[in-house]
Amino acid sequence: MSSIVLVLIAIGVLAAGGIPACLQSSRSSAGQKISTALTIIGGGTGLYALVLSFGESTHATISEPWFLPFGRFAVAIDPLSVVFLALVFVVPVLGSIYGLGYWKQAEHPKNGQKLGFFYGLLAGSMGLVSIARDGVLFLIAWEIMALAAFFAATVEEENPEVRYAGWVYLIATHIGTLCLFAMFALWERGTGSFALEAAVSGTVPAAGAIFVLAVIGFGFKAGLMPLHVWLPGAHANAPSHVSAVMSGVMLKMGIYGILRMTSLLPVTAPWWGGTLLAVGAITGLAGIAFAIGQTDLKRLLAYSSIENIGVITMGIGLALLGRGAGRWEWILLGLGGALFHVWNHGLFKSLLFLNSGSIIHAVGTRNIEELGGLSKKLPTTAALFLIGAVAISALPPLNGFASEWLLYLGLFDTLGLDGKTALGGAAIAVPALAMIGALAVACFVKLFATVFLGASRSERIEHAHESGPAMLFPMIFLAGVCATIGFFPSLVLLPIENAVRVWAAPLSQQTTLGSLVSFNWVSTLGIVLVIMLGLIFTLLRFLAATRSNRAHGTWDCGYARPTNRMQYTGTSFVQSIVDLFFFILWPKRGKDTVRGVFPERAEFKTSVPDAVLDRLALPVFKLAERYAPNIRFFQQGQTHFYILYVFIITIVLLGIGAMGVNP
Amino acid sequence: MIDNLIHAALLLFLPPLLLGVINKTKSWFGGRNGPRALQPYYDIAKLLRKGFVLSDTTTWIFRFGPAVTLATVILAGFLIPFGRFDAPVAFTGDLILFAYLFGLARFFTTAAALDTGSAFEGMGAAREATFAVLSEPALFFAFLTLAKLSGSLTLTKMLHSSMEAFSPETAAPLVLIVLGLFVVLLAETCRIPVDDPNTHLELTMIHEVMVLDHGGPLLGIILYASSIKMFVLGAVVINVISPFNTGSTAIDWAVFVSQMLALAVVIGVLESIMARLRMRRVPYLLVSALLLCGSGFLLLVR
Amino acid sequence: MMAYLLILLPLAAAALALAIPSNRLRPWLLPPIAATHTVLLGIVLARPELAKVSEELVLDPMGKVVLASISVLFLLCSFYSVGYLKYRDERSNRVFVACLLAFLGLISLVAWSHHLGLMWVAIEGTTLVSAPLIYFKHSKLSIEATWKYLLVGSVGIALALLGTFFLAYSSMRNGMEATLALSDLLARGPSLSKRWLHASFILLLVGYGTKMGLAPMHTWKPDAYGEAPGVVGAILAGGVTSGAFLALTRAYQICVASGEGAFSSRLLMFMGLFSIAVAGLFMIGQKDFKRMLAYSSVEHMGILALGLGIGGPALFATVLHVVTNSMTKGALFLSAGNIHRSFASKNTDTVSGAIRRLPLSGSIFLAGFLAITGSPPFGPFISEFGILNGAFSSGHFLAAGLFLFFLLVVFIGMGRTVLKVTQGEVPENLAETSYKDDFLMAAPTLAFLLIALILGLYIPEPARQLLADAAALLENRL
Amino acid sequence: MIHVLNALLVIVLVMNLFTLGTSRILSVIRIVGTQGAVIGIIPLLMHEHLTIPSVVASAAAIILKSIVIPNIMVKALRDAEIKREIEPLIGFLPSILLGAAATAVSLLISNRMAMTEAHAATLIIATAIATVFIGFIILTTRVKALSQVLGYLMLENGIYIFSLLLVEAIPLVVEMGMLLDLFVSIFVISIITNHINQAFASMDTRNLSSLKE
Repeated sequence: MSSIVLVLIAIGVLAAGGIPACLQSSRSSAGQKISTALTIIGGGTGLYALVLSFGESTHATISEPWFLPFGRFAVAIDPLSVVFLALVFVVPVLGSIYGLGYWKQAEHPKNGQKLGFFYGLLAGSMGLVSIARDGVLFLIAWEIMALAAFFAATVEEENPEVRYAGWVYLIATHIGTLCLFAMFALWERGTGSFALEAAVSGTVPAAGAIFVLAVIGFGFKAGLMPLHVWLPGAHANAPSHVSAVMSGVMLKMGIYGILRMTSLLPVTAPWWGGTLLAVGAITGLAGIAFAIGQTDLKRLLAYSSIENIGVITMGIGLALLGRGAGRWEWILLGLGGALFHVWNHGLFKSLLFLNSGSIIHAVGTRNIEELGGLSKKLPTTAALFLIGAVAISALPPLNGFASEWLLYLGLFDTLGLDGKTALGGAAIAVPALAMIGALAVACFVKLFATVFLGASRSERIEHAHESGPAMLFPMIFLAGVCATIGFFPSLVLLPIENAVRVWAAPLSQQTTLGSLVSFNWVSTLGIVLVIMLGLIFTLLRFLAATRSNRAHGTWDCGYARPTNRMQYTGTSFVQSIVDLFFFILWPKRGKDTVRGVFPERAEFKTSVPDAVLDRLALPVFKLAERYAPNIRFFQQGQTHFYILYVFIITIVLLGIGAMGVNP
Repeated sequence: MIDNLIHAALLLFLPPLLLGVINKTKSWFGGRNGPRALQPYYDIAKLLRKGFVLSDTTTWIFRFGPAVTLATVILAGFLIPFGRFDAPVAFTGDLILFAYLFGLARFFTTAAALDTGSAFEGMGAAREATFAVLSEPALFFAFLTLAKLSGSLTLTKMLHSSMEAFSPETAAPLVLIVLGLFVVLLAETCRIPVDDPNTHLELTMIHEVMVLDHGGPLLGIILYASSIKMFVLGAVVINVISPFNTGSTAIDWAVFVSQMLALAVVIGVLESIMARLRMRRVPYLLVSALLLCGSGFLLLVR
Repeated sequence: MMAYLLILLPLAAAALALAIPSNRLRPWLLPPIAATHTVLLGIVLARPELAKVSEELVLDPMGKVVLASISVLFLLCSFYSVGYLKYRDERSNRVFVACLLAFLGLISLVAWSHHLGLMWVAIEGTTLVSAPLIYFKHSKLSIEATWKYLLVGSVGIALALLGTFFLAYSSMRNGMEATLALSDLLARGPSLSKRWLHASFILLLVGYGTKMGLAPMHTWKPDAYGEAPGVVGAILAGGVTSGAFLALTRAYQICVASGEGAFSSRLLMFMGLFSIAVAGLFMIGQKDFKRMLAYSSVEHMGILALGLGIGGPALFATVLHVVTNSMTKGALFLSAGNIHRSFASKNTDTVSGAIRRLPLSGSIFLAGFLAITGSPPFGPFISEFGILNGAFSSGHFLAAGLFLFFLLVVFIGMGRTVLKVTQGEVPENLAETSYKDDFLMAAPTLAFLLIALILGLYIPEPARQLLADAAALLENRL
Repeated sequence: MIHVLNALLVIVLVMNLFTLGTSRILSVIRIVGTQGAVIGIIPLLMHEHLTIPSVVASAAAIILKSIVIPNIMVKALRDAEIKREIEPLIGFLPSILLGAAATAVSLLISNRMAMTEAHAATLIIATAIATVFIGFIILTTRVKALSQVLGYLMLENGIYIFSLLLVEAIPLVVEMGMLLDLFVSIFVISIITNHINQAFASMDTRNLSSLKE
């Protein structure tokens, strides 16, 4: 059986995954188990099919006329799809397993089945998106994905906050979809069909417009600034394994869309790449800056997703520049880095979201300022979270570093080293990336330390408990993969490189990623680092064993009665950084009301709302809502006026008509 | 091979001496006799002989921090060429690894500091994290400039060829990034005017306040690690400006060591004649370092 | 023969309904008649030779499409009405049933007639028989709604009559007799007097536009749809409007035939975009979800007009939109009716959590919203996207852009209301009502949604052929 | 012949203005009825050789418009126990002027639009358009339900006048259908007005404005 058929089967199984649970009683956990089993089967089949597709010389394709007036049923797997399908077949499966412990059907009789159904639909539709080769089919799959995500994320719609988040998401995704309508319409106009195949004639009319519409339309889903407005709320309010899938995979569908369209559009104007590079850098910086300001565990993670999308977009921008300038290295390093980061982010961000699920499950709040010292209660979760945090901060020796490293090399290469043509401006992205890196470190130190380290800031964590195996296994798995890829990046280079070659088909050259970057050194040094750590730790252990040791309270610098509440909070930890970036963040600050020698009880509030949503979009909507109803005056209930309208419009139309005719 | 061994030996054993030299210089400036130059070695040895005193708030992260710091700085040390001699480990893109190793160290030192749950250590960690946000880009601007000059992406080549590529039009960029790098060095190693290593309870400290709760062997490791860090970053600065290449191995090593000591003296002098900046001002200093490196780069590629 | 059956059978049944004494049995007259009508129509569709009785009575592809969708709509609504009338047993449904049946007969006549005068008579007839339907509740408000419906509707339709006469007059060139037979008019196309043709097209646009509910002649619509029972709303929004649109297409055909396509396109696109815009603005912050549906109907009439105006590549989708719209509207109005009954209110201040109280109707209402706003995989997506695509491929970029923007406004305005109705908890202080989703009222609603869904995934070849013929017919390429 | 025709049409025009001028609804009913009768006679004058259908058609029109409908209206008027249109939205004199202006405009238009000399000579097009205009004026300025119905009737009259130009185009069936529609609509409307009168205890349609945004 050819890989494409298998993939279709796998997608079908994933999509139908939730149905068995719906047929069971609303409290039976059996249905949920069956659904998970189905999901596992689907994922397994899919992965097997992907492996199969490597063997196939030509890209497996199905293209049949179907029962709709437009388009065809055209699907195909090429290496580019494979990269994204891999995520689709892994993350949702793990999430579903996680759900067994996190969202027990028995505990959620009201919405468990609904969640299961739309979760499966979401997974399946994402699979279809990444193999669709026809505009109409793509749109259908795309919108099913968007709506399934909406319903899966708003299962707890009895909560107004969730409803609001869902509403914002719905508007955002709809704007995106409308842009895609326009884009595919233009594409059809330019190429004469909806088929997503490279334009036969060398040029596509209005390619620029198509590109812009694609960036906006897909950007809404991917979460490019300032189109990210829906992202934090939706991710924060969705069940955590849904957040994991949305952030880990669904955002990447936006990236996929941009890549697919750019690969199809023949000639790329030089400004395309520049735009994406700039947008990516801005998205990355702003995203991580906003993340630092958050106190809501999942909102923070959501913003950091925006940052990573920014990094990925920078890679795409570099690759486009490479296509413009005909520089294979830039394409290879830029897009290679981007795709590699797509995978890595999919892995460690899912890990972190699942992790946050365990935390919420244990303490029942998303507000990190109420937490602290959790690692004593949840040691395993803490260790896994640490791995995720180090990985997402792009620190060696984990996978985040490997992908950003490629991107760095590509950007450095735009300097025009050893005599090749240079592209000075692009290199400015390097320090930007460095700053993103430093901010990420600060951000995740804040998160990790505030949640897991120090002493508890509220009694919430008294009854906190470690998660069960169903929830731990997926996290351990993800952490393991992160580490493996981090230490041995060369393992995964091949599929990525194939994808790059497909994307930039005409420019593809012999040079391979392996020849451009020496990942062996990274592996070696990573191992050396671990060994050194081992040595130092054994040394410490030896010292500890041979000395007389004492335990003691944290030194209070002589202050008599320190309390846990006196710890440095996450907010105060990042206050100086937030002040540094006030021009992007516009933080809300209350006045500090400490007055006089013996001050009264004083309080001070500060928070970082979303600049675009809360300070730009919302006011605009408010205005529209206030002034749009004024038009209602015309529907004032007097029949006389209604008849007058009929009369007037007749006259007006006669006028318009007369304009056309020449007597 | 032999050079690599010397490299390792210097990396592992020389750094504390720099601290000693700095202190010696400062006390000499202060008209005091001061501790002997080898004092830091004794301090570290003494600390390693003590027992552990651990806060019961802390977890394994608290002990992990110093270990990671030490491991990373040593690893970083092997990526940097000393004098005209190539680094033991050199490969395309090692500069990024070099920078990110320090990032890794920062991650765990700050985490360890926050692990104590003490407000003071929190402050220190916060400042460390904040200043890095400015010093990292500065460092990368410098790297960009050097890469452009040398046309290579390995630290060894980049740092060596800076002088070979010296010419009237590269002079200005070089001067700018050297200044920038020097500020970064001071900030990263917590010297005046950014930080004052002598005091421990001043709430305006960065590094020293982060390690407030580390004692005994852990403190020893931290002391050792930070001296190595200074040595490594110092080596970077020295390499950028050092034109010497006599050809004879022995002389060149001697030259390198003397240059490092000279750098220590310079730092000592600076610390004696300058006052520490107000904490609010430090960002300005770092921003200016960023601008120095940035403009250096722009001058070059314009 | 078939023609007369399709037209007269329902009319006869209407007379019978007036005769039947029992208020409880009478509604059961509806389903069999409707079913027969559908079956007969099926036969006509299957056997083309039946589709032409005389020059005046022809069921051309366009008529087939419209009548087919109306027949299905009516069939499902007839089941629903049985349930509804059982629920509202206290009122006499004599007139109601009779008018429903009469409506079916008259609308069939509209579809068949190729004589513009005859067609006008039939359409005016549908106006008159639907008035009592709106008036069914006999409340003060329903009186007011009916009055506005009648007055505005009659004035509009009168203008349509004037337009029809103008058309006839325009054909009185070089000694030829005036005519209103469609075939003659099409044949004489080029020789028609431009001036009178323009005037008549405008009057027809305004007149039949009033029946369709194009802004600004839509003013009766929210009142009528708001006060009428949900099933009547479905029939008006899905049936009457389609009939009026059919009439408009005749005028369009004639314009095209006389080489004045550009003229009619300009006006149609203007009216279409204007209607979509007005509908969108009125939907923002609309608290009454039945009035909101009325505005949605205005919007979709606008879309039809726009599609017709764009012409060429958009025509197929426009014809398809007639069908998809009426099916989706059926689902929306019927589910809205159920929610209205169950909450005894149609105001979002008091209605929320419909999905919790009426799982089926609530979900259908939500899904119907997604469908009508053009989300795949529902039918309206295909048609709306097709129209948009046509706008782009025929180079009407400005129109396309505005269309997209207004669609967004509509989505936001409508979504706010629909989500308020469907999501959330049911207010505690809300009185329990006797209504629960029962088979007769829930099943047809679901059926509508399923049809809308199927149309988005699978359009069988004969249907596609029929639509294509209709599209070709509109440009007289058949 | 044509002079008689024009004379009749002039009478129609005068009647239009008169309806605008009077406030007594009863007299308006009468005028509109008479107008219907006059218009009904015209086809008999226009055609030298009378065909059965045309005779039947005009007979039906005359009966309906000058007898049946006026009676329905008068009955409704009695039930409503109102005599006058008290405060129209636009005063009587202004509306007369408006009507006159409308008539003038329609005369101008018709001369430009007429297609054959014969038609240009007659006042048919002018009268038709003018009557339609004035129907609109009444519909939009009078507040009593009944007055609005009368406005609608005048509208119909105007259209009917225009149809005199193209008898051939309209088969008897259609003509009858149109008259039937007219009858039914007036019938239904009068029922509604009756209900309005009962429900609101007045014919003032300004009370019917509770349905609005």
